[in-house]
Amino acid sequence: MTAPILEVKDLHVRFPITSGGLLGGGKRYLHAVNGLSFDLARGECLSVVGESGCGKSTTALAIMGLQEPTEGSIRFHGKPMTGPQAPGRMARARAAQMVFQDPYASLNPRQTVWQSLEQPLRLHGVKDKAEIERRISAMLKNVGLTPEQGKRYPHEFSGGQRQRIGIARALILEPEIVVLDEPVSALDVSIRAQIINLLLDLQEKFQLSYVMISHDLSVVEHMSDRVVVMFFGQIVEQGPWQAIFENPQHPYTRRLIAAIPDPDTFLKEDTEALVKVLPPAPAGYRHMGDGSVPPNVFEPPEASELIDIGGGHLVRYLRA
Amino acid sequence: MSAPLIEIKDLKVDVPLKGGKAVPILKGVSLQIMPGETFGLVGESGSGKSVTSLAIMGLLKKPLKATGGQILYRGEDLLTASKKTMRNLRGNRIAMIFQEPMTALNPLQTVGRQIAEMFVLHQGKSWAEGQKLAVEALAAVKVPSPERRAGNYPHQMSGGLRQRVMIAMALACNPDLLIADEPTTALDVTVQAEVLKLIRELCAERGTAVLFISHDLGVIASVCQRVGVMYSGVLVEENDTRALFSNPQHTYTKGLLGALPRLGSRTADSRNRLVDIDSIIADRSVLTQERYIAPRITEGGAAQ
Amino acid sequence: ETPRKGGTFNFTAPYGSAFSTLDIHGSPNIQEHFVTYAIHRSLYSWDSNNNKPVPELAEKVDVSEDGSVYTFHLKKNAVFHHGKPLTADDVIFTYKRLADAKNALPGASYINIIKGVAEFGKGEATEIEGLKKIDDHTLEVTLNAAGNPGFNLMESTTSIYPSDYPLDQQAIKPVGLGAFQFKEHVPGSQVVVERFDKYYEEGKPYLDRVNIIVMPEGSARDVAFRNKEVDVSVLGPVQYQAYQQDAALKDHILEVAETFTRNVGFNTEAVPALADKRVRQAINHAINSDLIIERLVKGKAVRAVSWLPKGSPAYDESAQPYAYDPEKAKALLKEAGYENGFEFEVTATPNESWGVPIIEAILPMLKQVGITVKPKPIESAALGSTVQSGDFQAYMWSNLTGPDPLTSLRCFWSQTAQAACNYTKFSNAEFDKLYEAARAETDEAKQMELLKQANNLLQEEAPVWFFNYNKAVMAYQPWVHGLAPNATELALQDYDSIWIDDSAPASRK
Amino acid sequence: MLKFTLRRILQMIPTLFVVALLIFVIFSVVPGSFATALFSDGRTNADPQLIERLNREFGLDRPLLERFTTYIWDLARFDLGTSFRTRLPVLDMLGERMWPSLKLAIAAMVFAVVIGVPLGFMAALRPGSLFDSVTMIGAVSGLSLPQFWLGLLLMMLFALQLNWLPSFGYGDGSIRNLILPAMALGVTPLALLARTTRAGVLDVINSDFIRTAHAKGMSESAVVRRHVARNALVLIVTTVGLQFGSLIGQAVVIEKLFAWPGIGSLLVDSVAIRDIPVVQGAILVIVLWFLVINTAVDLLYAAIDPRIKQE
Amino acid sequence: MRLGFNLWFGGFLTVLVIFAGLFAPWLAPFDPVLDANLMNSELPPDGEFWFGTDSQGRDIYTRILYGAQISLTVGIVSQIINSVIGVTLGMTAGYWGGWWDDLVNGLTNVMLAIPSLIFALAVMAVLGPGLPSLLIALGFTNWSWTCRIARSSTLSLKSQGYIQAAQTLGYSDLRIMFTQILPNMLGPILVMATLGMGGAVLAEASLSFLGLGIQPPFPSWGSMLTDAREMMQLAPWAAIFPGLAIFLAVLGFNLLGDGLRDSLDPHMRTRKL
Ligand SMILES: Nc1ncnc2c1ncn2[C@@H]1O[C@H](COP(=O)(O)OP(=O)(O)OP(=O)(O)O)[C@@H](O)[C@H]1O
Ligand SMILES: Nc1ncnc2c1ncn2[C@@H]1O[C@H](COP(=O)(O)OP(=O)(O)OP(=O)(O)O)[C@@H](O)[C@H]1O
Ligand SMILES: [Mg+2]
Ligand SMILES: [Mg+2]
Repeated sequence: MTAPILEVKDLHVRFPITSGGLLGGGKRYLHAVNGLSFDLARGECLSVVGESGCGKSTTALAIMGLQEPTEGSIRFHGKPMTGPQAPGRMARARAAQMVFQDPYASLNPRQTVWQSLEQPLRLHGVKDKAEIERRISAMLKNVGLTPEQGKRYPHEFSGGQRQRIGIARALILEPEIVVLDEPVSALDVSIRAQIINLLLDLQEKFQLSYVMISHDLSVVEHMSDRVVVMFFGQIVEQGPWQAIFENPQHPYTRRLIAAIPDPDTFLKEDTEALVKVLPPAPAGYRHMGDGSVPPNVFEPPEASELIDIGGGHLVRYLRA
Repeated sequence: MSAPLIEIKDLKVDVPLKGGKAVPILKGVSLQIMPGETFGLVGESGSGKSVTSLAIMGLLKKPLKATGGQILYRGEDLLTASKKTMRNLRGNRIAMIFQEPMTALNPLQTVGRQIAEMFVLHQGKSWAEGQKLAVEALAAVKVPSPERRAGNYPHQMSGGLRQRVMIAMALACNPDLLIADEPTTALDVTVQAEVLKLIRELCAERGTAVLFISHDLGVIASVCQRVGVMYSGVLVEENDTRALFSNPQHTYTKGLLGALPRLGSRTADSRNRLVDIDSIIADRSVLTQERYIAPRITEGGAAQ
Repeated sequence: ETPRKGGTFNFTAPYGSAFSTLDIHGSPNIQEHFVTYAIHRSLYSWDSNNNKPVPELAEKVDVSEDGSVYTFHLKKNAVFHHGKPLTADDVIFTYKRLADAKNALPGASYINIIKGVAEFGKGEATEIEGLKKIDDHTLEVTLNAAGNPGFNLMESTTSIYPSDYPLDQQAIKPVGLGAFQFKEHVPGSQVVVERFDKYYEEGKPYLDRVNIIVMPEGSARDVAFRNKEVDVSVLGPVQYQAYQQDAALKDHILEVAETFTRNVGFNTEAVPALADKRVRQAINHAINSDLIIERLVKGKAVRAVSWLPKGSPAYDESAQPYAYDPEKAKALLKEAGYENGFEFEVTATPNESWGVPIIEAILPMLKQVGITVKPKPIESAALGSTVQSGDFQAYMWSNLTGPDPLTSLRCFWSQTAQAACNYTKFSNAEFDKLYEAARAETDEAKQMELLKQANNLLQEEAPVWFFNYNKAVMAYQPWVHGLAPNATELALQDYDSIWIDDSAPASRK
Repeated sequence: MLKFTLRRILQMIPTLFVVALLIFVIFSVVPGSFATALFSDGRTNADPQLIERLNREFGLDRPLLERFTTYIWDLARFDLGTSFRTRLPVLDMLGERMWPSLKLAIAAMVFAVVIGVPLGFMAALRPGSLFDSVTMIGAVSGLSLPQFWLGLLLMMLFALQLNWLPSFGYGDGSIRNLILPAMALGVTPLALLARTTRAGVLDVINSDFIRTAHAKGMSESAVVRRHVARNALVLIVTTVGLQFGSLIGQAVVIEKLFAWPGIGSLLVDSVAIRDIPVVQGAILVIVLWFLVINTAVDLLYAAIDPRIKQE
Repeated sequence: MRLGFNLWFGGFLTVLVIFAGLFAPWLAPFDPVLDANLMNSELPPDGEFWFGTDSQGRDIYTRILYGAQISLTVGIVSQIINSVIGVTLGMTAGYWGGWWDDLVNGLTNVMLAIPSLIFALAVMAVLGPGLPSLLIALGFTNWSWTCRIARSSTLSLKSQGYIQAAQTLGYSDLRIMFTQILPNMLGPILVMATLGMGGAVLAEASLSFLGLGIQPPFPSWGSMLTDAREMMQLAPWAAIFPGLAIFLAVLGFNLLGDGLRDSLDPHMRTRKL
């Protein structure tokens, strides 16, 4: 196996919350991400799933350098991306780019599509007019837009088209990693399919590595090579997609999968069968809760271990 | 053979413009909901699902105007009914829950009081009695420690709990019809599953018919007996849920189903490409011409 | 006609929106002195009819040969409102309070003509050397130099306080020797005083009660006066004009030329052109002062001739003001080499009678002879310090020029500092000679003659543009009698001489 | 709640401190001093010795830092110093002026609330109607009126022409004297209230929970009574509070015009004669008033809106 | 419908004021300063003096036309200063957060606590009357609302995808602020500035009234009104016309501001004015 291009090690993010106390004294910390570790290989799509508020976006922002981690390291090709040796924004920009959830908020309403693509190129030293022209046209074609449409402003596009523009912008600097934060959850079902297809096509075409954040397990199953299930800032289960979907071990993962309103599941009428039989925990360990009780986010989580149950399939257990 | 609870006949809703012209929003929608039946309405954003539901409630706001057709509730046309009649129906016989449980509740009143209001309004109960009944209603939607929760303000509750409060409120007077407009879109998947289950069970228990609106086919499949697909103000296909999912007729429905990544459909080495409607049909405008309304199969087996 | 006894007199206090204090030693403002005149008495008082200070609290005053020692035989029947009779101790007590530098009271500058005040003030002496109590009713006052102390010791800020009454109470419930005793103070509204039965002047006062009502806004006074709610009203220019045209009002107007000279002083150093006497004369000729007085000041002023005002003992009745003569002005400018004009700024406050509006009016007039004037507005509070520091090209001000002509003309003596009152840094050998001679002269008539010459010389030299002397105007209701034309400040009236007749409204009788 | 209150009160201290510092700095560089201002009316001839003495007496000759520390130290003990002019404690002088100021502010606010809120409410219930348009044009006109011009016009009409009301002054403190200045001062908050009330009510009317209320089958009037009014109150209370808090400061011009013996006219008069302790005291009182009212509004807000109490 | 009215009527009034100010030398029958003839003082309106004359015998109509220049200068310049200060502080505070944000917030709170008229009064007392002082006094004391709006706009824009995208694309903070954030909050800032212009014109009048206005003899509406106060009864026209001019100009700015707000962002709340 080749060396991973992105390594996240023991990532912690805590947000100071000011409340209580006279003069707003007493500070509490919200533990958003607690000791996250994973890596990403070239050309791979790694999905991070989990419920709202479990720290998915925070992780994404940390990878993008938009959120300084409280602890831990993020390495790109073995070089640190965080801490004192972190590269500047410019260098980071060529390593990783991001596609955002809300296609309406992710484009500057006062810039034409062309401008949004041209500015980063110029910023990164592409000065030649013809070259800029060529690269933008090619990129627009790649995402299924015409170069003529580039002269328009974002409000003249539909949600799906905007998401395409967002993708074009993410790819214009030819990054190796693209972080997708819920790239399709704001889109209509029919348009969702187009974007998913497009993302898969582009991944193949440019050998991109994706970190995809989503709470929609059916999309995750469709797109990812490996899946990370997060609960309350922690990875509770991680593994190749088949392992996760066909052989979920953690009660929370099972709960998530059972909750997917998949037409087929309901039409087959064997709902919730999955949840019932839980394979026993390894000796000396016990299962964690299934996530139906919300944890206290102001305390660090209970000590637990991530155990490899074979084939890169990791599951978190509490010590018995 | 029972009569439909609600029968919408050729409903037209427009936004009138200056100079006599109008933008059509609903272009002649017809559908029927039987007593106790759960009817799903799917369709992309802006297709007119919410407008249809608001028309039933008589809550169409300013620019929107019902310009044709009928909405018959037990034979009475709601479009021409008096304000008083509508007030007595609303909440009492036809109740509604909305998409955003965060904003659909009055932030300044306890949820108990907001539920109690239903009993005060429609059953002539006093506020004190109403409060008691509200606690019961909360218990009915499986809110833990309902007495305490009744005294909570909406902001003190999670999204799922709030949506339960909405359901408790809607079902307070045992309505004949519950209109649920995307009741779970704002919720997490696991919470969504619980709320859907609740709606399903409570309505089955009480024999309440449901008009369930969603753009999520999975959700529709999990609660509805019959599904209507809307596209651009037109009901383009209607069928029993099973039939619709297994054998879609309309191009748009086909596209919709094909676009959905289905759990378990991916095999170890390949994934089937999702269907892109635009690749099936070049000119979307013809979609509104096509219509497939399957006949209802009643218990007797006879087509209606 | 014999004065009628009794009644209430509604007086208006026009110079502020409140009485800032009732401890009269603390305030140099006229506004508070309206209260003083009812409640307090100083050693001297101003005789409005004869334009001179006269002893008030003394039956008799003996003056030493050299004119520097005054012996006051205090009135034996003068009694403070709280019952204590006046003694020499009260005068000493009062003056010591004023003299104490720590108190920094404005009255201090008036009593420092008394020997030893400076030393006492600095704390170098425990007593004021020049004050000697002979007995309870006899006080010997030694001055630093010969001269009439009346001008100084008549000031309200030197009112005599009782020595046995707590000073902090004077601001709340003042006690004095006046004809009226304090009744109540409604802050921002009015002070009420009532007849004091043990007042030392036989038969006075006539009135039972005086309400001194705060009314700073001219229009407010106007309304109240026309509604017969108040008995007197100090008139501004606009009202003066209106009242003169009103048949019902025009017969009850009291006017007097006050001892203020409005002028524009020139800085001969900052603007070279102004150093030339001919230019300054040209300015005086180029401005149609009479027109401005008529139109802007609505006739409520008397055309100024020179520095000393009408009513000053040294005023020259025969002198004529500068004639309005633009041609002559042009000729003078040409002679001085400024036919192409020049430019200067006039620092002025917003005051309607001696501020920016006047400068705006002279602006087109001077433009006609080629001089460009620019008004430079300044807040009233900053005018004094600006002028004293010489930081101006020209300034407009209204200066007190009476009642003592010697004091007034001192302001043009070259030895007087700019910060004191020689604002234009006037220096003229001839003037100095006249002034010094006058100062040394003990014969009053001769002294006045010298001062007259000096004043005429000033007119010729024109260190300022002589604009006007303020004309104070007070309207009074027909039933009011006993008002006097006080040239130091018309609105300061001896309430004890005022009486009202039967035609007064019922509420007032 | 108590803790919340206490915290809000403590939070005012730094603001007050900075305000105190700011006005101290501003008025230590202002040209002219009380002593020189005394002689500016030309009625008294300037006496450099007296000026010096006065300055020494007032401590104006001491170093700035020393003056500031004494000033702050005195402030901390609620001692605002002594007026240069009257030699009375500033606190007493302000105390005297407080009631007229409050009276004027209250009257103006009552005028504004009694007329502005119903107008705004009715306009919001009929958006786009003639009534709405007229009210809103009236409101924007009210905001565009120079207050003292309005005061002048009111004076001309009601005092000079019709002779119904006294044109100036505090009089004996009767309502008659209060009416005109209160109207002139109240017009701005009135217009503002009409606008914010309308906006607030419209906001509430268009919110989801009102749709819920309609879906419950409530009558229009019941919806307005039970749901719209209380929720709109939050915004109205805020606006009323903010306006009331700043009204004393805004009243300066009206107080001067109507010769009203309030804090504002005291402030302007004191600035004019450089009676700095009074100026500082008056500004601090005005600021304190603003802060206290704002805090009170926040507390009230918390009482009305359960969402606030939490934090 | 009303939206349109606000915009066009406000625009019309504003253009009228601008027109009057720009073309005063051609429109005015007299010189505003030098054509003063005391013989003509306080004449009522007639064919020669349309709005009558003031106490100095100057044509009020002429002076109102020229006064528009002052009002416009005061309105525009003071609002430019306010906007620059407010936007700079608010945008940087919102963007960087941290201690800088706390500092700016504290400062804003202080500025809000001191009524701006009183603050301006104090500044004018220090600087002395005159146009430059007035511009400073009004320009440096009214930025707090702009600052708050800039800050809250920045905060909400900051979480927008395109700002984050710009960061990930390597834009520097300043570049983001100036090319991404600033253009997108110009709308509300412009609205604030337009409404602020009206406020500045009113404040100028108030300060004139308190004796701290514009440098005479050049006319400002506020000082004309103040001068006229003394002759209310004899020459009411001298008070009515300048007051009307102020009213209409401020109304113009306010309507324009409202109209802009309605058309730029129908949801922007009624804030200060
Ligand atoms: N800037 C911040 N300051 C304080 N708390 C924050 C901040 N950003 C995120 N959080 C908190 O951190 C936790 C994780 O947030 P995050 O946005 O990463 O969740 P998420 O998994 O992306 O959720 P969603 O699916 O709703 O987007 C949440 O509880 C959130 O409230
Ligand atoms: N108040 C309104 N004024 C004008 N047009 C409206 C209004 N409300 C809805 N519409 C239009 O009516 C159409 C149908 O809207 P509707 O809300 O019913 O869609 P929907 O199917 O519920 O969509 P979504 O899934 O986004 O809720 C849309 O095109 C919408 O733009
Ligand atoms: Mg997220
Ligand atoms: Mg909808």
